[in-house]
Amino acid sequence: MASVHRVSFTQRFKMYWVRHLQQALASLGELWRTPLSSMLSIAVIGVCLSMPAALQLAYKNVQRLTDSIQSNSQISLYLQQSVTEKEAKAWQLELSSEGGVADTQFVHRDQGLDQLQQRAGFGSVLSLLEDNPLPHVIVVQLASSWQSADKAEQLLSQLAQAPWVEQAKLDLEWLERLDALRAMFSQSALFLIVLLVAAVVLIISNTLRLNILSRRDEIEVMKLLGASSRFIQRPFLYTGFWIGLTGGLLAWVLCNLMLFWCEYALSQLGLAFGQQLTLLGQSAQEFLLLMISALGVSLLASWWSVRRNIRLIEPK
Amino acid sequence: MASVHRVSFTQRFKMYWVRHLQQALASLGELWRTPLSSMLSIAVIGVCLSMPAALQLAYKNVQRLTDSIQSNSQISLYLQQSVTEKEAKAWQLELSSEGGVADTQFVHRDQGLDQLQQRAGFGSVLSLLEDNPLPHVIVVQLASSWQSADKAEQLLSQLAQAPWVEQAKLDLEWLERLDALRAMFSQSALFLIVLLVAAVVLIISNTLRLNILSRRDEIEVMKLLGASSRFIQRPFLYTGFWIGLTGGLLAWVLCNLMLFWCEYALSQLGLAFGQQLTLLGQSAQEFLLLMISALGVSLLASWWSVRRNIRLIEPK
Amino acid sequence: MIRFEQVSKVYPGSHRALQKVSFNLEQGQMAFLTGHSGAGKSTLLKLITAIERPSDGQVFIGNRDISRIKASQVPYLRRQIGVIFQDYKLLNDKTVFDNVALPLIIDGYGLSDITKRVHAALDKVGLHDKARFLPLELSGGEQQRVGIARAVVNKPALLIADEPTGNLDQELSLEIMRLFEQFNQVGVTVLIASHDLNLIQERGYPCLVLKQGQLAHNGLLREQL
Amino acid sequence: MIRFEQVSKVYPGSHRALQKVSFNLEQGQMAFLTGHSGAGKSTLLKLITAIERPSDGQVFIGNRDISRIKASQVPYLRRQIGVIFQDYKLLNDKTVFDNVALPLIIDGYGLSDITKRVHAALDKVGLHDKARFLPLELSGGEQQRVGIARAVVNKPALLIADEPTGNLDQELSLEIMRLFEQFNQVGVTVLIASHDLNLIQERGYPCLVLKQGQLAHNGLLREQL
Ligand SMILES: Nc1ncnc2c1ncn2[C@@H]1O[C@H](COP(=O)(O)OP(=O)(O)OP(=O)(O)O)[C@@H](O)[C@H]1O
Ligand SMILES: Nc1ncnc2c1ncn2[C@@H]1O[C@H](COP(=O)(O)OP(=O)(O)OP(=O)(O)O)[C@@H](O)[C@H]1O
Ligand SMILES: [Mg+2]
Ligand SMILES: [Mg+2]
Repeated sequence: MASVHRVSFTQRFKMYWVRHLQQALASLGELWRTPLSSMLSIAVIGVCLSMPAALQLAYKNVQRLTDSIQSNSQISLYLQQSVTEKEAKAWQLELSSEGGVADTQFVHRDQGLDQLQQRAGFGSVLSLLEDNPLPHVIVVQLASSWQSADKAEQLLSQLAQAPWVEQAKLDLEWLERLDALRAMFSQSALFLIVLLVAAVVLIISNTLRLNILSRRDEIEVMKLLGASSRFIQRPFLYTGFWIGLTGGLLAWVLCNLMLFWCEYALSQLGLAFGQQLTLLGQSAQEFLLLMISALGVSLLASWWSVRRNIRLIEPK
Repeated sequence: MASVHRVSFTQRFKMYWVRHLQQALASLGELWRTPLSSMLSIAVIGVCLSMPAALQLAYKNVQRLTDSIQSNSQISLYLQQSVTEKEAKAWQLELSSEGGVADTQFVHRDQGLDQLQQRAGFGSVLSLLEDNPLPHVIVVQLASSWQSADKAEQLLSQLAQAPWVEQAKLDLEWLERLDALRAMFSQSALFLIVLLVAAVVLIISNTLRLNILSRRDEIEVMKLLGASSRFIQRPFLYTGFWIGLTGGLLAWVLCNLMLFWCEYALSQLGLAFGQQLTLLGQSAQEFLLLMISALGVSLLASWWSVRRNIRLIEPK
Repeated sequence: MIRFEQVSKVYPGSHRALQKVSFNLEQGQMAFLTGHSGAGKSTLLKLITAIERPSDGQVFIGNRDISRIKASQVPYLRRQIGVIFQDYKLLNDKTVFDNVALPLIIDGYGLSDITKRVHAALDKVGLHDKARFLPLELSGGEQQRVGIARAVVNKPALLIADEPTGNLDQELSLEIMRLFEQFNQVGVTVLIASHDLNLIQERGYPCLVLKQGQLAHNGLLREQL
Repeated sequence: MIRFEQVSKVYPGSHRALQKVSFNLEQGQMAFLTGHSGAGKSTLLKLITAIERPSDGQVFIGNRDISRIKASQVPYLRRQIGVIFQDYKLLNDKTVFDNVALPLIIDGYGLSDITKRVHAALDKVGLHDKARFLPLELSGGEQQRVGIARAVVNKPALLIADEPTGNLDQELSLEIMRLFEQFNQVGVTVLIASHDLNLIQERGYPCLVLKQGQLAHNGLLREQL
């Protein structure tokens, strides 16, 4: 059976792409025509996507912070009172080459007293002392590979056995607390990210579902006129694409606003603490990752929802 | 002009309420028939409402924490070395009756040394001392009305002038930092709450808009058959009511889950810090407030959206 | 009952759909409205139910000028008129029963009343056994009859029908006409738009003939089309 | 072109809408399909366009058995058939032009081709000046003619019409019939469901008569109803 006139293949191929472009622009126009509803979807998706991005940034910054704290984690060796400065410095040299030791620092007993005096409330008290009661101290900086709680403790007990050492101290609790905090943070962040991505999927697929339902008649007629499912699906997929794209961009903007706000807040806090804190921003790769995942998630969600819902509409 | 048969007024009145009930149940059934979409709206609204509730809880807990810290804010008076225990205790009595002073505590110099020894790293060092270099200390607890930074400072300088006092110390910076933190927290919380409530309004009104659009034909026919706008609006308003109610309940559940999680996290952290922390939960009034605002916001949003969108649908 | 006085209707961006149409239909009368496709029949009927407002002139329904009726009054007007629409306007997700019950529900009838009246109306159009069907499960003619049942279930004082037999075969058309006549006999005013000249000419009812928006004839029809 | 072999159709929860219907319509033939309301006319046409599947028997369109056609093949089948629906099935938010252009867009025609063909089709049904209107701004008969224009714009080899003149007056009906005859003369197979016996009897075309789902007559019609 053949129709009276048919379209040539090249014509059909050309028109395929023309239609693609038309449908892409039309679905953009459609979003534009119902600004409230589309802005809402985009806003919700932007907010939902900005959270994982913000969490990732936060994680990055916390990581850096804990790294810098951990890389500051050190063992203080309080030497015997009898140890002279010379002996101490000689031993310091020896120590430097030992495994797990990144750096060593010699603190003279007088320097130690100065530091102690600067601590709150002791200044005037300690200045009343005639003799310096403090010993020399060697501060051992741990190598980065030795900064886990176990390994640090191992090194500690090893160093404590040295004959020069009166007492060896490691702020181990801090390490443990930090590890606990970090694990908790990354766990809850992961949980939140999974939740939020699920929300994005649900919201996009629901938006498209309602979109499809409100154009039920049109889809029915298109099917009656012989439009293939793919042809009918395309405008909705483009809608999903645009929502994903703009939602991703919005997420990026929001994320940077949050960063900006946090930096301001930190700078205010920093003033009170007399310290200057800066934050790491989003790298180009991370921006790209955000956009790709926004698009990927929204296209997948759209595809799933559109296929499912268009299949349900059958002409009667 | 009169119809051939008309309905009596009492009949009409009775049926008015019967219809009300029917429409309320029907719109609940409607939500049940499209579980995905309604669960989604409810979930989004629940999440959005849970945040302000959680923030309020957090604020309450932070408030309590800062209160307890502030109420612990104290001035330490380091007495002259020459002051004896007896003299000091006499003066302590005098101080107690002074304005701005809530409580005083005498710390013996030996007690002070013990405390100092417990601080990290000084234990063994100070035990080497022959003489206790520390003076007696009187700790002055500030009255709650004197705990602002200005007033505390005023009291400090006043006490510092006393002849027995070698040095007076107030941890003023802490107070300032806490104030800054608290202001920042409440500011951003307010901002977030406004944003989230706006999101709830938008989401509910959009949900109802799409709901109305997908029943456009039905509304048109109802109008043609002489249904009043109020009659047509009612099922949608009930939908808004149910969404608000369930969304509010969900928010409450989520809020308590968060509280539970935070308590667990704090208890874990507390283990590391060797302290036991508890959190304040939601009071019955706060639960009621949450439900009322959830219902209020959703009913207002529904009413606005429904009126606006139903008016736009006119039979042709 | 229905009185048009120099009524014109101009749709935006269109020519005049109705031009200075005047006529009077007494209470309890029955009349036909005919004319070519696009002559303005549906427009005239839409003016009666306030779906459209006249651009000029006045429309009286039962001595009340509805040409500038307030929007809040429109529902009360419509509840007193039974309308059969050219495109049925049934709710596709409600059963035939629920569709026919709609005007009664809107008017606040009791449940037992509703059941009784709906079944009576469905009986009259021969669809008693289809009460539990959805409109899309019915044939075109059956859907049209559901629309007719819905229009008469409320026993309105005024019945308006737009092409009520367009999808019905001759036998059924005659039956429906007889139904309208029965209503007319108990005092209901009936106005029927139709292009089915056979149906109109056989009966002795007056006929309004529209030609391009103008009233070309008002009275008995004897082959003047 | 169309061949039914012992086709039955039972709708779920309903009696048999079609019972063992067999007939054959040669390529290039024109035929009518008639019967009472609910006799199964629309059902028969829905089987041809695979909107419904037969419960039993086989339906051949151009030597191809479509009774168990794959869902992915249905669009290609439908693109080769021009269908006029009983309830028009126009898109109310698209202009008349866009409605008529739809089959061409789906078939991948070029833009200039589309413009040319759509205007030609609208010309044929006398709606050239309504191209920019929305369907709801047209009278019932005009909407029906838009549906006819859309069905023929694609110049399909098979044309199927369900009650194409239900809302048209006699003159317009005759004109549309002449249009169908023109198509038939250039080789298009045409099948028209109608209850308008006047229209059918005047012409010398074969007629399928359905009675409660059964084929009661197949051939020329001479007052046997
Ligand atoms: N909403 C509208 N906007 C613009 N023009 C309209 C509108 N409704 C109808 N028209 C035009 O007004 C004229 C009269 O339309 P109407 O529906 O009254 O005709 P009719 O007599 O009912 O025809 P039919 O028998 O085909 O139903 C037509 O030309 C139509 O195109
Ligand atoms: N989807 C469906 N589900 C159940 N029953 C149906 C369905 N469609 C049609 N029917 C029934 O099948 C019978 C035949 O319907 P069909 O639409 O084929 O009639 P028709 O000959 O086109 O009538 P008309 O002239 O009134 O349009 C009717 O009794 C109808 O109620
Ligand atoms: Mg009309
Ligand atoms: Mg039919």
